[in-house]
Amino acid sequence: MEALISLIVGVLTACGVYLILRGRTFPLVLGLTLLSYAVNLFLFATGRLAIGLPPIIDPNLAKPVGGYTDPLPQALVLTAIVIGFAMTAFLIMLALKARAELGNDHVDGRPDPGDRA
Amino acid sequence: MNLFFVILIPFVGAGLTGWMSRFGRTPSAWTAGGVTLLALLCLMPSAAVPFLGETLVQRWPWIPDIGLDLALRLDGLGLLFALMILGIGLLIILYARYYLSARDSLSLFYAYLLLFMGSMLGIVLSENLILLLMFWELTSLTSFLLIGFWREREDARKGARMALTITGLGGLALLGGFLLLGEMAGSYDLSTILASGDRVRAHPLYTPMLVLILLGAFTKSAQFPFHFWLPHAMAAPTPVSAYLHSATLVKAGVFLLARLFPVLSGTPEWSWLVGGAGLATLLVGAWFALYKHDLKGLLAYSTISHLGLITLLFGIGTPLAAVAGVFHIINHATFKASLFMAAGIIDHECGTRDMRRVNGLWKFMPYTATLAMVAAAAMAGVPLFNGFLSKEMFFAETATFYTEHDWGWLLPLVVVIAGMLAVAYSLRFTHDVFFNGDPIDLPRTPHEPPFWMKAPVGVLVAICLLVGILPMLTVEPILTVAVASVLQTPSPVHNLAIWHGVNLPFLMSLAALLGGLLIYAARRPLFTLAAQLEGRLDAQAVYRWTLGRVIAFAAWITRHLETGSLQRMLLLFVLSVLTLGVAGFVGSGSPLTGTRATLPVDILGVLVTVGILAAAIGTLALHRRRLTALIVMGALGLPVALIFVQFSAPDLALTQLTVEVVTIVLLLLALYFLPQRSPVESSRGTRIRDLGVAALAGAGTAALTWSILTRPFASISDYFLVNSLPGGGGTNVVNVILVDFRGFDTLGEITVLALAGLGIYAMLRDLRLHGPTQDADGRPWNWDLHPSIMAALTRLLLPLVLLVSVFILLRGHNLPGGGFIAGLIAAVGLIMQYLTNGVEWTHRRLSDNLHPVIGAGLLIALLTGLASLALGYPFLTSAFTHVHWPIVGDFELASAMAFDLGVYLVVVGATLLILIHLGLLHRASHATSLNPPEPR
Amino acid sequence: MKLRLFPHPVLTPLIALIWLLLANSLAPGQILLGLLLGWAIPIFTLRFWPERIRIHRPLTLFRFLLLVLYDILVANLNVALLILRGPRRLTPAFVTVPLDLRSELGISLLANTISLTPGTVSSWLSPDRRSLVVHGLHVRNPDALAATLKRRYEAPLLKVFEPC
Amino acid sequence: MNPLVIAPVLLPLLAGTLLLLLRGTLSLRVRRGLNLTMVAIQILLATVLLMTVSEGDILVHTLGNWPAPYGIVLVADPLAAWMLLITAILAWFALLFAVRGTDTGSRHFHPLFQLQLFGLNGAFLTGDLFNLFVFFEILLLASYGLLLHGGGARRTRAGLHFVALNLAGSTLFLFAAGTLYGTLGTLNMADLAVKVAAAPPENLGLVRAAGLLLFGVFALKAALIPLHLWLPAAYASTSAPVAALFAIMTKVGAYCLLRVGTLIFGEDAGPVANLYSDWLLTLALITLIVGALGALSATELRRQIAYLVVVSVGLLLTAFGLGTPAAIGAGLYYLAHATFAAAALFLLADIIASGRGASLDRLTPGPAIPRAGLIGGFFFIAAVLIAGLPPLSGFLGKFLVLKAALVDPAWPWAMGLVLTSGLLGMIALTRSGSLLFLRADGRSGATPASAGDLAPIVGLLALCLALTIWAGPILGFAHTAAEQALRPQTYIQVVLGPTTRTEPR
Amino acid sequence: MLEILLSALILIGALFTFIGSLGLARLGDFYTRLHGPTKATTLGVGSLLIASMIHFSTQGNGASFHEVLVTIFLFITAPVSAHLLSKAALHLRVKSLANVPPRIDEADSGTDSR
Amino acid sequence: MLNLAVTIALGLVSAAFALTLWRLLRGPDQPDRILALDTLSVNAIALLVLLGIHLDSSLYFEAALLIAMMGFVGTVALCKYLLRGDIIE
Ligand code: NA
Ligand code: NA
Repeated sequence: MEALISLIVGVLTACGVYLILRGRTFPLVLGLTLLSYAVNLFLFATGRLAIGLPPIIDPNLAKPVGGYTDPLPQALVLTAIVIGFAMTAFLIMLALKARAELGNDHVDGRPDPGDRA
Repeated sequence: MNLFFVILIPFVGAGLTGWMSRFGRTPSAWTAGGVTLLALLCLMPSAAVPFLGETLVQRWPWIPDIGLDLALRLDGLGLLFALMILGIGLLIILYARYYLSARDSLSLFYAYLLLFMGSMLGIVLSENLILLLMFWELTSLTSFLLIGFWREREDARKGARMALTITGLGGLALLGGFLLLGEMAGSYDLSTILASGDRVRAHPLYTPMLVLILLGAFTKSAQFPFHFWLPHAMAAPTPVSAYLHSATLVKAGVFLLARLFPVLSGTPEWSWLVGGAGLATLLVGAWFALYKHDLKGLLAYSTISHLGLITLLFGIGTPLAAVAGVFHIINHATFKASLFMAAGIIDHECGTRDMRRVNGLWKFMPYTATLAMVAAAAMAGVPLFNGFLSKEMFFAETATFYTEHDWGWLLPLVVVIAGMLAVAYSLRFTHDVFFNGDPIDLPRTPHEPPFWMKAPVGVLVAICLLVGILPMLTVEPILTVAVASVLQTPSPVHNLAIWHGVNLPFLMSLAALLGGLLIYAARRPLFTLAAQLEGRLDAQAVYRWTLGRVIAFAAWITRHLETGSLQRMLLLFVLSVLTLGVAGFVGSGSPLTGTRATLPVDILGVLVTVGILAAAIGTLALHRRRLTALIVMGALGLPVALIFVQFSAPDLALTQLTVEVVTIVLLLLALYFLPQRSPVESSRGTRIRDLGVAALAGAGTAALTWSILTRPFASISDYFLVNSLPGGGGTNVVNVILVDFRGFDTLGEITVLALAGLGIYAMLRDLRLHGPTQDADGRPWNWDLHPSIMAALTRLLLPLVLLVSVFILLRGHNLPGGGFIAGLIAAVGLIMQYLTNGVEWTHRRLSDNLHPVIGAGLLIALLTGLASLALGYPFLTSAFTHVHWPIVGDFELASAMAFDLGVYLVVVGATLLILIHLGLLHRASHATSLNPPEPR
Repeated sequence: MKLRLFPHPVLTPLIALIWLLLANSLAPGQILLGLLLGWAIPIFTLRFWPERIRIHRPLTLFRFLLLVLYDILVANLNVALLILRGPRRLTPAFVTVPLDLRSELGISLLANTISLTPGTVSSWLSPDRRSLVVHGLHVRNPDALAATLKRRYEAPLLKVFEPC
Repeated sequence: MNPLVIAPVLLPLLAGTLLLLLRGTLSLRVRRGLNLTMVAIQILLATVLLMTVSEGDILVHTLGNWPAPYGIVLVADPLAAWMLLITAILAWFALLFAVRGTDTGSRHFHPLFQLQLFGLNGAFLTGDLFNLFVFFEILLLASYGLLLHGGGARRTRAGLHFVALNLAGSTLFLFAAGTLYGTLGTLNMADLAVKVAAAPPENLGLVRAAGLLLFGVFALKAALIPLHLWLPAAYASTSAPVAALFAIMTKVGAYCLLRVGTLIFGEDAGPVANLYSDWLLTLALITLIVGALGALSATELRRQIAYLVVVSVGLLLTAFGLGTPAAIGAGLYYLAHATFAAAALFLLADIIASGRGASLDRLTPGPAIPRAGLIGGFFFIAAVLIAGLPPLSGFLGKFLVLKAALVDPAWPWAMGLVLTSGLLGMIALTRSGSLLFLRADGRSGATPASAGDLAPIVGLLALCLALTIWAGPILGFAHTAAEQALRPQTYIQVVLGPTTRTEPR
Repeated sequence: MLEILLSALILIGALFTFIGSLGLARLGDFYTRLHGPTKATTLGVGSLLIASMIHFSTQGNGASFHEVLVTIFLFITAPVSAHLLSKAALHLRVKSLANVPPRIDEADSGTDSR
Repeated sequence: MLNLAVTIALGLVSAAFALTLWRLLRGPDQPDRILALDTLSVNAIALLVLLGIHLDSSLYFEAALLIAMMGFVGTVALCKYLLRGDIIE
């Protein structure tokens, strides 16, 4: 499973990086979204993978400390997701503002060269 | 502490003079003069000290840690210079009062002059090397102001900038040199440094240090090849030239040579560098001086030449040469100051300084002419004038040099040639201006200037004469103490007599005089030759070229670096990160794979992998069709949530699912205003490159993940698992971490969310965007604003959604859920109403002012934390208790729940604020908005 | 005023019930909380309900619901078979069903019922809301289908929601 | 538990929240007054905190009463207190300038301003790596809001670039922090320091990689080459008070490089000791020269100043990269100077631009600025400051760094590049100064800058003067802070030491 | 007995889910594909949820009926989704095997107010 | 037996998931993709329920509930976009 998770993180990163290198605001947003998926999964995985051990304490069952998965990365990912959402929202708004003020959706506000393909 | 006052008074006086401007020109002049006199008076109590063979040091601690004190010293050299600076300064102030026209701001001029004077005094009186350097740079800055005083003139601005650039360059080199010197000597105090000459000269870094310091000295003293700034500085008002280029600015460089003479001199490097530069400058200056048609240009090059002479003397390095050097400093100051002033008078009276037009002034201003001719004679080294004495000592030193070195005979030969040139240009100054026929086409008719304008010239010329005739009575005492402080030993025996008999130096002087006469007589062919040579070997051209290249290079490199392309920046970022990460990992020799056992692959694992890869790669492949890409990307959230579920993170799954849909709504709102397709802009090569970089980045993160996941692990989390219930009062450890163990993170996180809301709201104010009236294929939008089947049923769902939201909020502390997820669910429920019923309909039922909700949420969360602070516990300390009520039973009350409520409110408020205001964008952009009809 | 305080007598117990479903518990505390929410949520959400829902014949409604459940079961089997048989044998068609129902909720419920049951999806409602276009997966006789839909679903809904 | 440690964080948050809630209730005047007062109190708090820790004491606030490394801690050491004070003072002057009108250019200026301070102060005080990330996001998001304050095409483009790059930076931060957590199992920086030093050899690769990834994050914030490219446009196109406040933004990155570089990857970090030094020194020196070339080629005053900020970053990080107490002390002294001087110049540039009519701050001949003499005088002083010319604080800072550099083998490089960049900067400023003030033709007809407009500038310049005059004691403090940072044992002991819980729960 | 019931429900549910998606993948035009998921999945997930309900109710931790909620939700929303999708497809004139009534085209090509 | 049933069911639902995914990528029209996305949520609910039974944990119920809710909102928003472009108007 670890290999699959690594693969997932890698592919998400690669797709995200490729998209942020495109010159338009919308792919940029998509790319950053993919990157935040990648990093959230990565951050989550740093607590290692465990199946069926959610960190919900059962007061009736005296499970050992190892009986739960690591809760901290989950809390971190939660925070990261929220922050990522806020940032994405802001970036989207900014993309619209750029569209309004620069007249096109190129990240540098370059005039539209038209669809060459 | 009188030395401090000597320096401080001109600085304070500068302000005072500026302030005096409101009372007119004369009061300004009086103030400036008074200030200078005051400084001179302040110096007087200590003036005797050098004559007793002592050095006065006054110290005021400043930054003792690094040996930088406000330490001043007064020795013979300092006294000599201070007297020259103040004395000639006084004359300049008087002269300038009459020289500057009514249009010029005299008080500003005096203020700059006094600032400069103070800086100059600082140089010569500094005991601390760094302090000296500070004043050194201050002279560069203030001279910039003075040279550029006539700011409306282009040549003045350029001249000032050039002077500042060259002397600034030197100043920076000097900083480097001083730093090294200070390290070598172990102190920045001159007293220590002057005593550690042997140590310094033996130091391995002696040569670089020497070069750096000499760069400073040479640029300031306009030594070849840095001499070219000086003629351009002639654009300054003549009093400035008279001051800066006689006794002060350019003398700072030779002062430095004199100051550090005991430490730096006595090595071949010193001789070659200083002597070589001096000799070249002597010759080059004299050569160009002869051919300048501008009177001040002639004087400027002659100044360069004389500075070269002094430098050469220090380069020769014998004690007697030092005596000659110091002596010539004095002499040059007097005759050159008077010559500049005379030139100023001529300029003032004739309206031009062009010697081809200025002729025969003898008839118009005989007194001025007499004074000028005396000074010119001193410059030429004619006997009975002071210049003769020092020049003869100079010839004597070169002659001595000849006896001690192979090829030494060259030196006397060259200096005699330079001497001839000096005589020739002095002669030209005299003959071409005051005789040589009648003036040609002068703008004004010249006559004698006001008395007080001539008076300073007269004083200086008198000094030239007195020194020239009675050296032992006039200059000898101060020269002796000055030389003593230059050499740090008592002055060598020297004889300042006018007549030493017929010896080699006398013959050299004679040769120079006669040769000069001959050259001047045969000047015509030489002028032609010079005109042909002009433009070659032009250091100024080199400077301009260099500066131009530097600026062009700067522009080139900046243009290529800062292209303003975000893609470039991001590419550089990714590449930098890759470099850093790879360098970090590879440099360590750690294995990629650790020893931890891995989990077996199961069907769900394969499924989510396939799902995520398909969605991610699909998004990439389809990214140009934006809506399609968005839909495909929308499929990412599910498998990711499944991963979270599978690997024991229910809270994350819930969060992921809600955030995902809000993000999609957000992207859809934005997409409406954007093109529906991305054009292909980058070339095939660029795309392949980007794919390569992306693949590398992906490989990097995959390797990182793999490397971590396969390593054994111990973390601080056990503490959370143990303390969550007893200490935090909740069984959902993730939630307890969020609201308690790391509640501060959460406080920050909701602040981020609130900020996003506020920021977006703030940005919307002036935003005008026009949404398309048809879709990407040119089809008009559907008539049905709010399909009624959808509308009717989603209204039914609202209570259900809110109920779920409350449920998730309340259970969060013990089971998956919490304020954030609950807030998002509520927000989604409300957004659904906007989606299906429209803004207008919804706003009639729900306020759109969400700021209070956000503010209240933040405040609740903050107050929860502050409450504990008020009770004497750290911020955000939680408390919980179990309450037992009849019927209801046992339930828990926790402060963390209040905190979570704050989170909930911020999330609802901010999410709605963002989405609604984005949704309203279209309406805001149309003055006459389409009023969607109200569904019945 | 009374209306504001207890805005909906049906909704309150319904919400309380759903709360208990959610909480998966019948503890007294949960019942109380459920009732509390059942009281509070309608106060906030009632503004979003455009019309009072009046149910005139609860028994007919109940029978209708059973019928629909039965139809859903059958429909699923049918559709499953159709899908397994493959696309070639299908004769899809759009069928227009004229509507007697007038209320928005009634029409919506009819449309949903049609979508949930035998091989049909409500595809389009005319702007005047007088006819509903239904897509059938495998339609042999369009008129018969329209008639069946009207008889089987619209009639009971008319009785329950628009008895006049 | 010391409330003094957390007060600089809570006060701006409270103020920001109140300003948000009372937006509609209070008049603009009152809100301005409230904001200014709050910042003034922050200056006071920071001063008191600085006095308290000036002997090298370290104060800790264990948030939620959970001991480190489990809970989040705020740590006030001399370094943090120094940053807090600089920030608060800078903010006050920037705000003083803003309340003269620019604050009405956009909604929510005042809450955003306070929340920006919340983010900055939190970043300086936090002792937890992930919490640092959170504060980064706060201060960035607030700065995005402020950056775009007022609108305009250039500003929007610069903002978009700034946001996009920083989002990429945030992603990187999470990767780095996650790697450290996944390897060492902790997030508290003191605990990380302990665990890094004890890391087994097979984990060194991950630790080093994470450390250098963090370096990348901070380098982006600090505008270290080649990650400096966002800065010129961002600083040059935002409104003056925001640009002035931004003078501290690059310093956040520099601070983090210093903090993490000395605490986690410092002398005691065993095999990863001094992980940052070489990278930092090399890149900082290149940054110096690239910044200077940029300043030389700039065609607008504000862009030139922005590049001079890059130069100052280069010098600052050169000092940090040298890594000796003397060098870091010099750097901390220079940091204060560079912040105030850049802020003064940005404010001044605004006045110049508005005084030149249509020519704005373009470095082309244009009409004369009203009160050119006075403003030119200020410009002259500010230019002397930023170019590092004697006798003011800029020179002292440069001198101190160079002096400290002499013990490093790379000293010829350091000296050569520092001096060259100084020369280029001087040439650049001379060109622009002489263009703007000496080569003016005609009058622009703009209203002259009032005393109130100039007051913040005078204040900032006076601060630099004060830095010059009292360089002795200030440098003494800076050395204390530097030595404290370089000997993190005390920090670690205080943070991780015997539980500091107020009482058992 | 219970286990047989459960297993049957689970298998029926999974089978219908599968068939629904099969229809989505196999059928010839959008409108016919729409029938697959919206019907087969309601029953499929319905069966699974009933199975889950029975399973957790018999685990000894009391009754578990909250799955009903998911079912209710799906039953309300699935037809709405289907209707909207169909409406959108008609609006976009997505290729159809059945003849599209001409009045739909007329109405949908009008301007954007009623 | 239950385990076997669950395993077979997981296989079937996974196959359904894969088929749906194929439709998502294949299209050809936007409604097809949205339909696939909607179906994917339903498949995911099925997977979650099976997983819950498999792991004997009821903690996955909320995730299923949320998928049902959020999937609907997503579908509505996307359809609205196709119909009107402006989804909140
Ligand atoms: Na003449
Ligand atoms: Na809208």
